[in-house]
Amino acid sequence: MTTTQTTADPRVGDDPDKARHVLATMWRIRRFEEAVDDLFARGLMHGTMHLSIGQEGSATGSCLSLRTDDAITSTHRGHGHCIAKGASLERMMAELLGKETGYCRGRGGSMHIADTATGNLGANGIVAGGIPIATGAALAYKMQGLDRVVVSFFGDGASNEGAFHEALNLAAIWKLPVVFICENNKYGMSFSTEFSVAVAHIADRAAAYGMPGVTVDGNDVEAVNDAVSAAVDRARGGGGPSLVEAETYRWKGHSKSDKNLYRTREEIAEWRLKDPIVRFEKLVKERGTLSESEVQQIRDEAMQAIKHAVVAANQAPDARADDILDSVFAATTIVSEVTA
Amino acid sequence: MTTTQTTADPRVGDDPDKARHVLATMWRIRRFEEAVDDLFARGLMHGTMHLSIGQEGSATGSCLSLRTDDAITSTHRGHGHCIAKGASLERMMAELLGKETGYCRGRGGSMHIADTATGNLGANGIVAGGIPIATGAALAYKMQGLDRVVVSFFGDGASNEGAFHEALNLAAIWKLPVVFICENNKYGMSFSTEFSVAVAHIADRAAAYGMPGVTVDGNDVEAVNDAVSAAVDRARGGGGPSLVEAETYRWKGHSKSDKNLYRTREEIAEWRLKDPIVRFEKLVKERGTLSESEVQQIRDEAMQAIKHAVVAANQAPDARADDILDSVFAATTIVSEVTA
Amino acid sequence: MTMTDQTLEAPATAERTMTYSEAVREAIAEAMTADDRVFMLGEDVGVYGGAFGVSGDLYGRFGADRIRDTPISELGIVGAAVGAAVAGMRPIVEIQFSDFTCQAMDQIVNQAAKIHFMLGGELNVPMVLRAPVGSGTGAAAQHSQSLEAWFAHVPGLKVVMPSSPADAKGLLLAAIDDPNPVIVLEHKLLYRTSGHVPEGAERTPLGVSAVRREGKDLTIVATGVMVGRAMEAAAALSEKGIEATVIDPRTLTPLDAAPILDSVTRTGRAMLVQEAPGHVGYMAEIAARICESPALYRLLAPVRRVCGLDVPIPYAPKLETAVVPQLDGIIAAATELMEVQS
Amino acid sequence: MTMTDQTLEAPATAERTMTYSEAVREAIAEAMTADDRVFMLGEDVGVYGGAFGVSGDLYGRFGADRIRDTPISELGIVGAAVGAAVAGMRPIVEIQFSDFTCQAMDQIVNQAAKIHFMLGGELNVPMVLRAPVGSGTGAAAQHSQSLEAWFAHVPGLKVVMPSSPADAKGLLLAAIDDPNPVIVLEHKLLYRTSGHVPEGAERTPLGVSAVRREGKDLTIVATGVMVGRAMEAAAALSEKGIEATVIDPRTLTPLDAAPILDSVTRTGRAMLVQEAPGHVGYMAEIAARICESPALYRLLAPVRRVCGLDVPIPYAPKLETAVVPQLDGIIAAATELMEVQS
Ligand SMILES: Cc1ncc(C[n+]2csc(CCOP(=O)(O)OP(=O)(O)O)c2C)c(N)n1
Ligand SMILES: Cc1ncc(C[n+]2csc(CCOP(=O)(O)OP(=O)(O)O)c2C)c(N)n1
Ligand SMILES: [Mg+2]
Ligand SMILES: [Mg+2]
Repeated sequence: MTTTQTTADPRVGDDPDKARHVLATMWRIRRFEEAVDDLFARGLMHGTMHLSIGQEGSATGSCLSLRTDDAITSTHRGHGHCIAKGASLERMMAELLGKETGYCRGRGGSMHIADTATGNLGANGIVAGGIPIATGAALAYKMQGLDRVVVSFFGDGASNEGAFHEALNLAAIWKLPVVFICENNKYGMSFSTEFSVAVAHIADRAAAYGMPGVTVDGNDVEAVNDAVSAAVDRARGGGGPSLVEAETYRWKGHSKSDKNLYRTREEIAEWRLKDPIVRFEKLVKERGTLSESEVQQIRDEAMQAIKHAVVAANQAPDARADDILDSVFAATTIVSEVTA
Repeated sequence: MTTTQTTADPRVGDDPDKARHVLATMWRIRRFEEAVDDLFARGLMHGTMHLSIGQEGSATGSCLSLRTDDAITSTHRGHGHCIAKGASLERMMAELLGKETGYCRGRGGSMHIADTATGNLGANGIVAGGIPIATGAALAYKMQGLDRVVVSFFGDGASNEGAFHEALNLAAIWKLPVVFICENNKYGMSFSTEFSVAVAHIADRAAAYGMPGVTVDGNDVEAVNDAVSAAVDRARGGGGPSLVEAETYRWKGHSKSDKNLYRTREEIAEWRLKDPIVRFEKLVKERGTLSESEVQQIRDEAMQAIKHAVVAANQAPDARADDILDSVFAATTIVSEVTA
Repeated sequence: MTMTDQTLEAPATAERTMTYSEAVREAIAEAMTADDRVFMLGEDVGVYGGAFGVSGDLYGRFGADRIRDTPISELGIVGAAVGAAVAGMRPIVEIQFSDFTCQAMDQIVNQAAKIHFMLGGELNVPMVLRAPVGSGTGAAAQHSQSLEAWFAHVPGLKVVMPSSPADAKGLLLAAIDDPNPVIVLEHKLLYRTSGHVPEGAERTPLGVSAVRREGKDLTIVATGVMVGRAMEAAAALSEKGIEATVIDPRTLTPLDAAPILDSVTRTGRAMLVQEAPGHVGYMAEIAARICESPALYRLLAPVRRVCGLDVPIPYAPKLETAVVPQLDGIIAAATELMEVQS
Repeated sequence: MTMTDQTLEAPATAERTMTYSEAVREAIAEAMTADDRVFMLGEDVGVYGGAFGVSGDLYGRFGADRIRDTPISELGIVGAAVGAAVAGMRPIVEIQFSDFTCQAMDQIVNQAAKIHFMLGGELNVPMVLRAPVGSGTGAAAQHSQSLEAWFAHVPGLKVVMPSSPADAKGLLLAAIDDPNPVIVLEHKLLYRTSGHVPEGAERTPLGVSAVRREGKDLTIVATGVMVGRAMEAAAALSEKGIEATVIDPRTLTPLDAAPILDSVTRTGRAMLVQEAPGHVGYMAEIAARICESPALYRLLAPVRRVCGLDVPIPYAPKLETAVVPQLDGIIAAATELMEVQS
């Protein structure tokens, strides 16, 4: 389930239910990725993975602004978006372990999880690949007369792809109900935004499409939620697309092969102090929205949920190879009619 | 030859030599394209063609800011750029007539004329295709320590291609000596800029790359030349790229198949009154820079030059088919060594 | 599927004839009338009526919402179609020239083709991408390519090349019905050709080759615009006493190879005709299927490919026709092939 | 060209060995040292050392100007390389995964490949595009493709697939020398393999196939990572008394087919091995060349293709290995092929 937060409601840090949901979500993301990191380190998981540890605030704050029937497109760094939109930890873990019970039946892995039930149209292994797709989904909802909104997550590096440019322009001229959320974690792999763009903020690029662009502290869940809720309300109301930039930071390397040669230990340490989870816990406790024991319980539950997911996923059957040739195409009625 | 105009010099309308050159260039473009239009109408030329009649001001004013060893990349609507940069009318006409003496030996036609001698790196049949190429040429000149500048011409429609976005960003972060000139003639084929973009000016898009963006009256040769000269000086001086938008209008249909269903007769008539040639003639005569008889002589010479080009091109031999298989690859020393 | 459908061979005398582009338009109109989810998007498909006039009056009939003009953004357009398809629509994208699919390859190949499989069946991408292919219009190298071999090689894409008005309509209707991404490659030179098109929503099933003509001496396999040239060649050969079978695969992926292999087994001679450059082209696959099968043992002569030269398409008319198979060349090659004694 | 170069078969005992990626790096370093016009650009090729560590320490040795990090803009990067090449430089572009050439197809196919011909020889495009291909790393469908057939089909592109460290260096040096655009497809699983690499700037000429092994019973043609598997299979087959010739075309375009046809003429049996999906893949061209030639008459069995399945590459390890040819499958197919009695 996702609890939806609109601009009308009190801020999430003041509402116990919302605060509980937000904190639980961030802890589930954090613990899920720590578990994944550990499984990789121990050689129990293969392939590659991209962790969003340190960025939980933007995924959580953004998805809180959405209804379950609103959609998202995600990225190679998509575990957080997926969990925040309400996916099952067990099916996610099963996918990463190449199990038949995984979201993609073990065929996609970390970079391709989709979950129509919770409105996740899919992570994407292609940088910026999901941006035009989100735009098209928004077009579909608009043509279908539905009041659904689509959020497209992508990184700072993705904003240098042609797909970003073409999609934002289409969304703008067609006034589509889509919100483009750039999670600016300062690097596209090793390339710093200091060198990869010549603007102060990725949000400045909204000017090229005549849409609002706003930059927020991505590690401040409330700030993210406020900005995204405003953009979502605007989109749902027919006001068209917006670009929201959430400034955050990736604690871990880009992927397994990363030696962190392009940044300093100091920089990483500095950002670790800006942990969105610690910050939100402090906030809700100071405001008296949640007590330390409630917070501790949320932490424990998240840990338990992940442990359970790993155990259950490990017990699941491996991905089936027998029907692989029959899985390339969706079954087509028309052809079977003919062969009949 | 191209006479170069820098920001230091008096404005072109005040300098008799420059004025003569500018007027002669615009008339050569106009007459060349009228001749092409006529040859097509009479079935003496095949394929397709895109005429820039009405847009002579921006090609002429822009190229006047360049040295012969500066380079340009052009478009499907490139006759004007090609002539303004100094190409031979006869070789151009020969190319359009599929002759061996044409710039591309009859293999490229109207959309692919290049002339290294005058710094034309090529027209392009792909919308926005030349923009990254211009950027790369500018990178080459910078790495070679040369003070050459590259101008990339393209249309309003091209600014919606991913290639535009990626190339402008590269030029910006590398501070390359390139000037991006968007000839905004209000339409990409049939699609009006009213609908194709959500910004007031294509130049507004410069903001996404942290480069200067300026919009000028593309039918005012002096205004175009002033803006482009400033951008070229900046680029040559190491100041990096700029985006210059020249607002103009295409009198003729997009190509042969155009029925002009997307615009009104009135709109076309209105713009015909803004003829950049008539306007410049009026200006130089009012300022006393050129007399009516001098102007008339320039017109006559242009007409003669085109007539001569058509006659000479028609007499030239047809494109050779015999060496076509040997023309795909440039001869490679390394391989011949081996086969020897 | 290995069945062959010959019922689609309409008598030349049939009552209802229309042009290839009219047939495409009729298919789109019927599909849009029957199903609200179907819509069309592309550059200048609206009031302009399409670069080749295919959408024509559809804009007037269905409006700007469902006949949707787009900016010049092929990657964005195809991506939007992919997104609309996964969200429940049935988009038909028109790319003005198939050469410009180069701009959109990521969305076609990395997204549309793979989503269903890669996501474990969680999503379908029921979209159609139409694009004109081929040379013959003097548009030169960037506007004249035949890239069918690329798409046919991509698992997850279905690829069709209609060679007649009837198939232009029938294959397009089947493509729109299909829950998978289908690439429909229409040849520019065919748009103005006309022929019989059956009334109503008759589909040409995907994955069924058409035997256009039966003959005992020689099997000619041809695609797209070359089907007509192969038929003309066969008629001329017939006057010389050479009877050729002409097979039009129609769907390049999935390929219905059985009729081809059966025919080659009977004739012992195979000639494969395409406009695209021969090297690593689609006809290489047909040649491979033949020499992988028992038909190999029946070959009385080496397989003969008649393809475009391995060069970009030149501009000058004489050069342009010189680099792709023309009627005389096809007849000459067939005659040579008949003279080979094994 | 029809000569075959066997001198590249280095003794395993040779003094100087290095990994495939070290060999690529050495070629780049030597070319950059010898020629100021040569430079490298790509995503994370700088301080990161490249996604697969190929550029490694080149950034430290040649600096940020000539080992140029780029934003994530494949179309722009390749276009910039095309522009730099026509303006007198010799760029080497690295695309992180060959799958992302989809983003750059316009600049590769419509620009780089055609400029020399289309402009009547007015300009050359001396650029090299390097990209890792293939599966085996658990990166799934968008990071594991083998798209060599596409590039090989485009007139104006030369395409090479080095299968050994020696060729990784030699072919790359030849590609850098070449005044035309050359696509160099390196297999990820080969980067860590090592072998002998001759001292100095020895080129592996483009357009020359290598006969890796001679045997009288069977001709195996393999590309890229499959060359090693074919050699292993040949060794195993030899123990069963089956002697196979193994041929590595190395350059897919222009293809040096003569050694393949000569060998098949002698052995009468041809097995074609590639990782890419079989349908309309590169090996279809090899099959076509065989059945178009007199070698056809010497075939004792149908040609056998051993290729990847026509599916996107799946993630789960067992599935990933199941969809591309592995050693056992190659041996089994060869054994079957030997049992066929014509
Ligand atoms: C089209 C494309 N180019 C390159 C890559 C390789 N790659 C994967 S993630 C990545 C960095 C993306 O940076 P950003 O968009 O900022 O997202 P982040 O990884 O920082 O979350 C790169 C270069 C890719 N997957 N797709
Ligand atoms: C990539 C690509 N898409 C589409 C086309 C077809 N086409 C040729 S010119 C043109 C319009 C270009 O508009 P604009 O950039 O404004 O230039 P203009 O024709 O107005 O000078 C189109 C759509 C093309 N040649 N290349
Ligand atoms: Mg980033
Ligand atoms: Mg325009």
